[in-house]
Parts: sequence; structure tokens; C-alpha cells
Amino acid sequence: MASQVVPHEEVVTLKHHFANDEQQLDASTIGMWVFLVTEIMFFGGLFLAYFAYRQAYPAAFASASNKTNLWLGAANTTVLICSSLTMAMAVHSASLGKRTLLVLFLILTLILGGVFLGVKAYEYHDKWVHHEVPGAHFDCEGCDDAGHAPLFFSLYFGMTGLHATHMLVGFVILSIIIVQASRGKFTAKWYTPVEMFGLYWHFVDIVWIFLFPLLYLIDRSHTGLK
Amino acid sequence: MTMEPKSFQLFPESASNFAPTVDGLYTYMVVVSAFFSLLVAFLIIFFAIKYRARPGQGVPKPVDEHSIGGMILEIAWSVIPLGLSLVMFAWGASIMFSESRPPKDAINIYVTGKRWMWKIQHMEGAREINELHVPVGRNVRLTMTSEDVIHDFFVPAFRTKADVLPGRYTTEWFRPTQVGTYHIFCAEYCGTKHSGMIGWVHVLSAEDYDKWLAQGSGEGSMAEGGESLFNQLGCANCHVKGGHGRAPNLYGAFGTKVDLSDGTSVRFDESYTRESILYPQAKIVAGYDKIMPTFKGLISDEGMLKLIEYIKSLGDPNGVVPGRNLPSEPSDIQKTGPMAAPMSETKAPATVSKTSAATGKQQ
Amino acid sequence: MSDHNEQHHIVPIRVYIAVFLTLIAMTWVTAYVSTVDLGRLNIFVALSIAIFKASLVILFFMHVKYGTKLTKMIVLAGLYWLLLLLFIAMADLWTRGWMGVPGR
Amino acid sequence: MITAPAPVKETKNYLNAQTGLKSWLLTGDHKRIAVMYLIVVTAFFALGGVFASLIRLELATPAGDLMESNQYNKVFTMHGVLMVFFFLIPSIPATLGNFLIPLMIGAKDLAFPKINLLSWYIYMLGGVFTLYVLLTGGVDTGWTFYTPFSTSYSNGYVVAAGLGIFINGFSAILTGLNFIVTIHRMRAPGLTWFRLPLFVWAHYATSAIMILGTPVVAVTLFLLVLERGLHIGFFDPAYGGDPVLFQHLFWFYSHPAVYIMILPSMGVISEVISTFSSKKPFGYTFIAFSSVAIAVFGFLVWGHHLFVAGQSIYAGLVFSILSYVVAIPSAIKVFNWAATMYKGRVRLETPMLYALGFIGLFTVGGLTGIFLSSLGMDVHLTDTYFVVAHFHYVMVGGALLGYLAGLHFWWPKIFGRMYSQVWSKVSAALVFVGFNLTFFPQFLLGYMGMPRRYHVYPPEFQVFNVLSSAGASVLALGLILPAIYLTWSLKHGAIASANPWGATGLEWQTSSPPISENFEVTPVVTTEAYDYSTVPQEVVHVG
Ligand code: HEA
Ligand code: HEA
Ligand code: HEC
Ligand code: CUA
Ligand SMILES: [Cu+2]
Repeated sequence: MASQVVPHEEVVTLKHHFANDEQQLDASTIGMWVFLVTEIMFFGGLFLAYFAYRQAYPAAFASASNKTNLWLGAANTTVLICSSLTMAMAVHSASLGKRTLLVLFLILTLILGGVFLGVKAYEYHDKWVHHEVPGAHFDCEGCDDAGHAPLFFSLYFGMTGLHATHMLVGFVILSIIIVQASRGKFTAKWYTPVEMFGLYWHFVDIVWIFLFPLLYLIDRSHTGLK
Repeated sequence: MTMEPKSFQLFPESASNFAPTVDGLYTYMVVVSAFFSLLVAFLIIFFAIKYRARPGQGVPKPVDEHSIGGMILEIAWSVIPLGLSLVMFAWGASIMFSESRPPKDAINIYVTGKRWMWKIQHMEGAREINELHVPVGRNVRLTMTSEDVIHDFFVPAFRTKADVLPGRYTTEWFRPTQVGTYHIFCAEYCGTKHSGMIGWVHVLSAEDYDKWLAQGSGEGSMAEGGESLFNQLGCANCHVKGGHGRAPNLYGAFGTKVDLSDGTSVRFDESYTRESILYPQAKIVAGYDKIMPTFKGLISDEGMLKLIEYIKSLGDPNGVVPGRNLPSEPSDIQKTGPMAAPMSETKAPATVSKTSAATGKQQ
Repeated sequence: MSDHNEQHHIVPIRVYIAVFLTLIAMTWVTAYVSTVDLGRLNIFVALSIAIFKASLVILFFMHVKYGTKLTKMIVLAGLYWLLLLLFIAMADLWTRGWMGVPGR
Repeated sequence: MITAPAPVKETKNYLNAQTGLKSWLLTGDHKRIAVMYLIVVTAFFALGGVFASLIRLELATPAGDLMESNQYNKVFTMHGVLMVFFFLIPSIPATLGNFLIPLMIGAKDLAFPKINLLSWYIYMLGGVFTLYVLLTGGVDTGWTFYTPFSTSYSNGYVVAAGLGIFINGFSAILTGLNFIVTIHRMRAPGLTWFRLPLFVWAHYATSAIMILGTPVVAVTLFLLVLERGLHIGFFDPAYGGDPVLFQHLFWFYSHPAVYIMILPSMGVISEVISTFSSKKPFGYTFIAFSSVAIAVFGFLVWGHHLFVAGQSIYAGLVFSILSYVVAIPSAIKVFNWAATMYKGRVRLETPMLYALGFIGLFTVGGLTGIFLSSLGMDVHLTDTYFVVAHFHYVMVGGALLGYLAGLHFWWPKIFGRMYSQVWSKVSAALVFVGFNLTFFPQFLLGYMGMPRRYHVYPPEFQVFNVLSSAGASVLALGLILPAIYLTWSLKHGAIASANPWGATGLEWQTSSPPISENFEVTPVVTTEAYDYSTVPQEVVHVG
């Protein structure tokens, strides 16, 4: 810890209540990670419900899961991983102070995220037309144990919906950051928002890394890679 | 026979086998608690007076915790309370275990909670609402479910209660020890008239109980009611005695272990029966096809209880019904019902299993 | 005061690329493996791959590998509590039938 | 301790540094945000208290003569929701914690002042939802929102109420996050972990619970809202959903939440007992670590609320034994507090009176908690007034008294004024007597079998109920008094010196009220905590 309060002229980004840059950056990093821990627990509730019902009604989960589109799911996972890479590259560029590259990678991230959401929207639409949304019109055609299938779809929409909401929030923040980056707000010395946003984006990616096998890949052995 | 409730008393009436032990544990806890509460109160009052500040007094010397054995104190006041309270744990746990295992010879009574009343069905056919007649000195087992929200069947004089859940069965048992009339309360909040969901347990002498049963409804026993439902709903079309090709034999099935098509097994109990009828495809008996239709929406919760009682009556699981094997150990078995599914590990297939029992069937 | 750059470990781009390729490969591996009937093992394989992938992201993309002890502890705490929630609650569900008395 | 009737010209401080409503609503100053919290939290407490009074009025007679069942159900639900989520959980952390943590660690502010302000607004937004529910007809689920009642049968505004608490949760999360980062990163030079005041330790543990638990209840209520609003079934037995799963999720948060309520109070008590005994807390490290232990083990026992709910008995077994384990750190604290007074210089000022009340009542409340964690005992006692009495002993006798102790202790620091010593002691006495009269009879009622959440009850329970209602009026009087004399003191109280109680701790080394930057120069800490030899003797008032 710093031993003294030293005014630091060149760095305008230092808030008044911090002693120095290091303390400020540390605070942001710790804060962000703590926030991500709350996010883990937030999704945790849904994961518990998922595991509980999956073990109770394996037949319903297997056949309902087979209603999802494996190809779209896998492709979307790939898209999201790509966006994670571009995000990592954006942070990398920021740390080297390469503004153009930073903006470029951020925009790429945005586009990839958009593709992901687009695909997701298509899938939702598909579920809607096939009456696979829980509610009065629900109908899990050809499902085993259709009586319990609504639980799967409730979880499907709950989990992917929450995930998509996180993406949407990310979109807004990312757009702001892109504007700021193109205006040259970030330097190799200070680009904390980019870095923090990166952590958030990767977290959202990780959630999907779990959602994909849990929702799309149950008991595919009977249907194959269809 | 009704005891006039006194307006000032510290214990509810003591009218079941559990009451004395629970009161004993309670007394132990009160004594331990009183001791510690008074000890703490005494210490702080005593110190507050003895060491009260006097004008002109300087800052007291910090106490050297080592010299007065700080560590020993800390250990003492952690370990002694822990020891005393582990007695509470063990005692309480043993009570809970005995409350959880209804004796084999218990009379079965079925309870259905519905906002805001208790519907009670006796095996012999008698039905009552918000009243429960039981004989003194006999073990009584309640199998309970709810038609809507969670309720809780609570008899303070028996010192026992259990939640009553929709879509599931829960169990409560007791042995009344004192003839009399006691409160039934609903102890889980269930909406507007939660506080009106009350009733009376009438503990009768053996003779009175028999008399009471004899004047019961003319409806016939629950099993009979279940049988007519069984025929009405067409269950008998597929499930025939001895079992043939299409559907498994239900005779002597209750209480056994059933092997399922996915390699796991479940115990044939109340919840499994219910699930088999409402969600037939949730668990498929090994060797059979998924042809049983769902009866969801066609059977009331009370009707379900009758069917269960009927299926139970179809054979004593302890009897010699070929092709059914009893579980060797309770923990060996899966359970059913909402939230009751096969455990994740694969169970070794039982040597004598239903699959082998089904060898007689033509494919 | 420390030099600023000391706080940011600059990860070489090839590390990012390698991680990225592994992630993509694992995605398709997990999709493929799900079509092979391993019985009850399927879910364990799927989850193991997911955990592996997530670890890569956390360690490299999120720089935890190069982060402070405190960051690592926070991450571990999050995971630990998640497991507490999942395992303790599931333990109830797993043991519900043991006594063979409904509701106990 | 009271400086001579002061020359009225006040010195510059955080209260008068800027003026105008805007300067408050847009402030980043943790001290001002704390005061803003204080105001709304008090308002919610008063509202919750009004509902409590209605409960006690209704229960004075066995019949349901004051209101209808539906109204009664809404009254106790609103009472529970307001008291738990809008009063007790934010009470100490958001007011005293917010004000004091930066001061105690010698920082200029919390790590994220804007987030701190945001958390206040989020809290207000949650409050608005809840008030909306209140005005449009209330909610009748009980504060526990059990399904399927809440999702399919309730005739109250479950969605709005659920959203209100959901939103409110984020305010607690942000507060906790801010505290954790601040305590890790903003300590003054020389202020090592083991020189931290115990209040800070307690808040560190509390924050950890807030961060790890609150998101779970948030998502649970979110699912509840979806199920109720959109009929997407997560817990619905009609699809095979499990109502007990809801209870697991709810209590995963709500049991640790009881430690969110009590730990900050315990932190206050450690400070108060030490100050008014002029002695370093006995077993400092034990008290500090016991807070952390409570936070960690507190997450392992939630199932003790589910003993009769249809949970497996084996799970119950584990939850039961762990409940005993988690009680031990509390025991450690109680005994160490008592030992702190040994050979001290004890002054029975108002904060100390409240603190001693806390120790006694919390002990009773905690010990009755261990009745409930015994399986066989809980079967009889759960959902009876015994439980009601238990949690009021810990929440009112414990947490609320701790809050009052803290408020009286730091009031001079926060507002720079002293309050009436006479009235405050009268109030402390009334609260203690009224409280016991209200809630002790409820233990007896509970063992007799009177279920909770009962609008009408059999006549044999009336005697104790009348006692309880009588006690509640004494208690109400005792609680309205501080509202009066504290408000009065803001204008007319004697000016307080920087350190009126002769306490240690950095917060007492700056002026009362502190300046906006907290300290003229960042303090450098060179001694252990609670070194009373450094406190100038003249200032110490002996009453
Ligand atoms: C501030 C809040 C608070 C606190 C601190 C506690 C503390 C404890 N609580 Fe309590 N509790 C509630 C608030 C709180 N509780 C609420 C709100 C409910 C009801 C919710 C609802 O249903 O609406 C509840 C309900 C509740 C139940 C469920 C009852 C039921 O519904 O059936 C149980 C069961 O185990 C329980 C146990 C405990 C235990 C073991 C502790 C322990 O932490 C207590 C530890 C303290 C001590 C033990 C005292 C000090 C020790 C000594 C002086 C030494 C001697 C000690 C021994 C001999 C062990 N509580
Ligand atoms: C922090 C928590 C807290 C607090 C402080 C209280 C305080 C009180 N509670 Fe409450 N209570 C709960 C939490 C709390 N309660 C919870 C969680 C439940 C369960 C709900 C459920 O079942 O869902 C409950 C339930 C509950 C019941 C059971 C209802 C039932 O089951 O049917 C009863 C019955 O007596 C009761 C009584 C009281 C009383 C008399 C007080 C008194 O201590 C209140 C005294 C306070 C006042 C009288 C207000 C004082 C006035 C002022 C300060 C105003 C002055 C200010 C200005 C004018 C600016 N409460
Ligand atoms: C169309 C034929 C058919 C009808 C009608 C039918 N069942 Fe079934 N039932 C089956 C088959 C086939 C199985 C085994 C496969 C399975 O588990 O679903 C079965 C299984 C069961 C089981 C589990 C048996 C075991 O040994 O584990 C129960 C209990 C049961 N049925 C009860 C009923 C009741 C009660 C009814 C009427 C309300 C009924 N069935 C109507 C065909 C039928
Ligand atoms: Cu039924 Cu309360
Ligand atoms: Cu608890």
C-alpha cells in the first residue's frame, strides 16, 4: 500500500479519494471480480433448478433437449468464442496503446455478439412457432414424458433469456466504450473500462460454455448430429 | 371426554407416545438455556457494578490475556456449549428418526389438505372433514397430500407435525396415549383462512372406536372405491392379474423394487404409483412399451389415494408373489414423485428382477 | 510507486490464438461426443469439457493466471459457494428416498 | 464530553460544506449517503412498526374483530417484508457502516462513491415498488413467498412485491461490493488487518454474505415473478416442479441473511462495550475470526428451516448438527464481551445500556435458536409462536438494539450534537421492559402450540396474547422516544466534541461532524487497535 498521499499531476484519471493509480486500478479489478462472483451465484440458482429437474425427469429432459437445434447451438458457441477472442485482442491492443486496433476489435466483438443474438432470436422464434414455449399453447410433439417437458423449456428460456439479457446489457456498454475509444479516451496507461468490460464479456461467454452442453446436448446419441 | 382447556398452562396436553420425550428434551434445553442466560446476565451486571467507573480513575491497565489463561477460557467457552448442545442434537435426531418410521402395524389413514379444510379417509371407508377419530394405544399412520398449496398437519398434544404438499405424499405417525379431544392446526401458511383450517382429533377407546367405525359411511372401503375406479378408468384392460404382455402385474407389486428401462430402479411406493398414473412415461418399467396413457386431470387427489390403497391391497409385498423381489436395503432404492429420480450412478441390476419376472410375456 | 506496466502482464498473442483454437476444437468435440452413447457418462464428459473450456477462458482471457492472489481467491470463493449451493441442495434430493417413507 | 455552549458559528463539515437538495441527491460523499439512508430506513422502520402495532391490536382478542383475514395476512406480510428487506438488512451497514468504514480505516471515501449513491437510488426504487404494492392492496404471501401459494393462489400483488425485493437486493450487493473493495484496498498506512476495529471485521463478513447470498434470492424471486406473471413453471407441481426447491433457494440466502442482520450489530457491540469499559476487547482475534466463521458456516445450515417441509431426513440431520456448530462463534462473542468488562472502567451511558440489553436478549434469542435446530424439537415448534419469539429476540432484542446502541454511540459524530442523557436512558429502559413483555409470552404460546400467521386463535391462548399486546405498546413508546429526542437534538443538543466518549478508533480523531474529506491529513497508524492509553483523559465523562 502506498505510504503517503502524493498528488500525481499527469494522471487526470485518478479520482480524488485514491492515493495512486495502482490503488485505483486494484480497486476496479477487485470490484469487478467481486461483481462477477455475484453473477456466478445469480446464475447458480438456475443451475440448481436445472440439475434438480434433470435428475428427476431424465426422459423429459432428453427428448425436450433434442428439440433444440444442435447445429445452431454449436455454431453460436463458436461465434461467442470468437467474440471472446476479439475482446481479448481488444484489451491487448489497448494495453499497447494501439487505438485503431482497439476500435477495430471492439467493433468486431460487437458484430459477433450481434450475430449470436440474431441466431438466438431465430431459435426463439422457431420455438414459438412450434409451440414449445411453456404456457397454454405448449405442445411438445413426440416428446417422451411430455407432462414434465415444460420444466425443460422453462429452464431453457429462463437460462438463455438471462444470458441474452446480459448480452444486451453488454451491447449498450460496449457501444459506449467504442465511442470513447474512437475519441481516444483510453491510453496504454489507463484503459480500465475496456479491461473491466472484457472481464464481463468473458464471463458471459463462460456461462454459455455451460449452457450449450446442458441445454443442447442431452442424450443426442439417438438422434445423432442432426 | 373433552378436556376443558385451561386458560393458563405452560405445556399443551400430553397425549401421544412422543409427548413425554419431546417434553423431556424441552426441559433439558430450558435448563441449559436458563443456566447460560443467567450466567451471562449475572456476569455483565456484576462487572458493571464491580468495575463501574469512578471519578478521577485513570485508564485501566489492559488485561494480559495470556497471564489469565485467555486461550484456555476461549476453548472452555467454545467446547462446553458445543458439548451440551450436541446432546440436544443427538436427542432431537433420535426423536425425529422415531417420528419418521411408522411401525408396520400402524393403521393407515389418508389426509388431503385443501384450502381450508382437512379431508380424511379411513381405509374402512369412513370419511370425515376437520375431524379425525383414532383409537387410543394403536399406532396411526397418516399419508398426506394436498390439492392446492402447502399445508401442515399439526397436533400440539401429539408434539408432531408434517408439511402436506401438493403432488407428493408425506407421512406422519403417532400413538395416542390419552382419550380426549385435541386441536388440529394447519401450521403452514396457506392463505385467507389459514387460521380457520383447524379441527379436532378425537382419541377414542378401542370399543368406542370400533363403534364409530361401524357407523361409518356406506361407501365401502377405500380399496373397494379404488377397485371401481380401476375398472371405470379402464386400468383393468391392461393390468390384469398375473400380468400378460401389455402391462405389468400390479398384484403384490406395492413396496417392491422395480427395475426401469434405463437401468435404474425405484421403489414402488405411493409417489411412484401416483407418478406412474399421471406421468406414465416418466419411468418406464423394464421390458414394457410406452403405451400407458396419462390420466392427468381425470383423477382427483382423493381418487388417487383410493387407487393407491387398492393397489396396495392387491397383495402383501411380504407375501409370496412370484417375480417380485423385496429391496434388500432401503437405501438401495430410488424414490419417486416430483423430485425423486434415479440417482446418477448406475445400479447393479438386481438378480431377481422384474425383467426376469416378465419372461412370461410374449413380445 | 510502481511502474504502471508492471500491473498489466502483456500476454503474447500466440497464447490467445492457442487458447482460442482449443476452445473451438473442444466445442465441436463436445458436440460430437454427445452423440456417442456413453450412458450416464455423457453428462460428466460434457461437464468436464465445459469446465476445461471455462478454465481456459478464466486463466488466459481473463488474466487470472497472471493476477494477484486476491483475485484468485475471489474466483475460488465464487466457485466454492456455487458448489455449496448445488451439492448441498442436491444432497437433499439424492437422499429423499432412503428411508422408504414418503416425505422423509 | 460536552463542550461549553458553543459559539454558534459551526466549523466547516460535511453537512454544511454544500447546501441545497441537489447537493445531497447527487453527492458522492459516503457520509451524506449514510444520512440519506438513515432517513429512509427510519421511515420504513416506522411503517413496519405501524404494521406490527396492527398485528398486536388484532391479536389482543381471539376473534378476528379488527380486520378481515385477508387484511391481517397482508399486514403481517408487509410487516415482515418491510422490516427485513427495507429496514434491518440495510440498517446498520448502509447507515453506520457507510458512514464509519472509511473513517475507521482512514480513507477519504468508499472505493466507489458513485456506486454507493447508485445503491441508494436502487434501494429507493425497490422501496417505491413496495409502497406501490402497499397502496394498491398489499401482498399476502408472508415474507417467505412460498410456492405454489405465491405463484398460483395469492390474491396480492406478488409480481410487484417480488420485483421490489429483487431490485432492493442489488442495493445490498453494491454496498457489500463497495465495502469489500474498500476494506481491502483503502486502509490507511499502518492499518493492518489485525489493527482494524471489530466493527470493520464484522462488516467485512457481512459484505461477503451479501455478495454471495443476495444474488441467489434475487434470481429466485425473479423465477417466482416469471412463474406468476408469465405462467412459466419453475416450481409448479402441475408439471412436476418441486416447491421444496424454492424453499432451498430462498433459505440459501435467507438464513445467511439473518447473519447480515446480526453481524453488524455485533460489530457495534464490540465497539461500545470496549469503549465504555475503556478496555481492549477480550479475545480480539477470536471475535474477529468468529465473524468470518459465522459468515462461512452460516451458508451451511439453511435447511434447518425445512425440517418438516418434505426435505430428506438425512439432509435434515446434517443441517441440524451444523446449526450447532455455527452457534459456537456467537457464543465466543458473548463470552468475550462479558470478559471485556472484567477489570474495566464501566460507564453506563446510553449506548452501553443498549449494548448490555443486546447481550442479554441476543443470548436468549440465540439459545432458543438452538432449540429450533434440534430436529425433534423443531417438529413441535416450527411455525408456532416459539419461532416468532425466537426471531424477534435476535432481530429486535439483538439487531435492533445493536442498531440503537450504534446510533446513540455515533450520533455525536454524525451530527455533532449530544442528545438528552435522561430521556435516552428512559427509552433504553422502556424498550428493554416492553420488549420482554411483548415477546417472552410468545415462547410459552409457541410451546403450547399456537401457530404463527394466525388471524384468529382458540381462546385458551388469549392470556399470553394480551400480555404480548400490552408489552408492544410499552415497546412502541420506548421506540418513539428516540425519534423525538434525537430529532430535537439536531437543533438544540449541546455541541459534541471530537471524542465525547473517550473512544479509540480513527473516526474519533477527526472533528464531529467530520469534514468532507474525513481527515485533514491521511492518518498513519502506528499502534494496535483499542489502545486506551492514547485517549486524553479530560474528555472522558464519568456519569
Ligand atoms: C438476526 C437474525 C437471526 C439470528 C442471529 C438467528 C440465529 C439463529 N437461529 Fe434463527 N431465525 C431467524 C433469525 C435469526 N436467527 C428468523 C427471522 C427466523 C424465522 C424465519 C421465518 O420462518 O419467518 C429464524 C428461524 C430459525 C429456525 C427455523 C425455525 C423454524 O421455522 O422451524 C432455526 C432452526 O434451527 C433457527 C436457528 C438459529 C440458530 C441456531 C441461530 C444461532 O446463530 C444462534 C447462536 C447464538 C447463541 C447460541 C447464543 C449465545 C451463546 C451462548 C450464550 C453460549 C451458550 C450456547 C450454547 C449452550 C449452545 N432460526
Ligand atoms: C427487523 C425485523 C422485525 C422487527 C423490528 C419487528 C418488530 C415487531 N414485530 Fe415482527 N416480524 C418480523 C420482523 C420484525 N418484527 C418478521 C420477519 C415477521 C414474520 C412475518 C411473516 O410471517 O411473514 C414478523 C412477524 C410478527 C408477528 C407474528 C405475526 C403472525 O405470525 O401472525 C408479530 C406478532 O406479534 C410481530 C410483532 C412485532 C412487534 C410488536 C414488533 C415491535 O418491535 C415493533 C415496534 C416498533 C414500533 C411500534 C414503531 C416505532 C415507531 C417509530 C420509530 C415511529 C417514530 C418515527 C417517526 C414518526 C419518524 N411480528
Ligand atoms: C394402455 C394400457 C394401460 C392402461 C389403460 C393403464 N396402464 Fe398402467 N401401465 C401400462 C404399461 C405398459 C406399463 C409399464 C410401462 C410403464 O412403466 O409405463 C404400466 C405401468 C403402470 C404402473 C407401474 C407398474 C410397475 O410395475 O412398476 C402402475 C402403478 C400403473 N401402470 C397403474 C395404472 C392405473 C392405476 C391405470 C388406470 C388408471 C393404468 N395403469 C392404466 C399400461 C396401461
Ligand atoms: Cu392450510 Cu394453513
Ligand atoms: Cu436459519
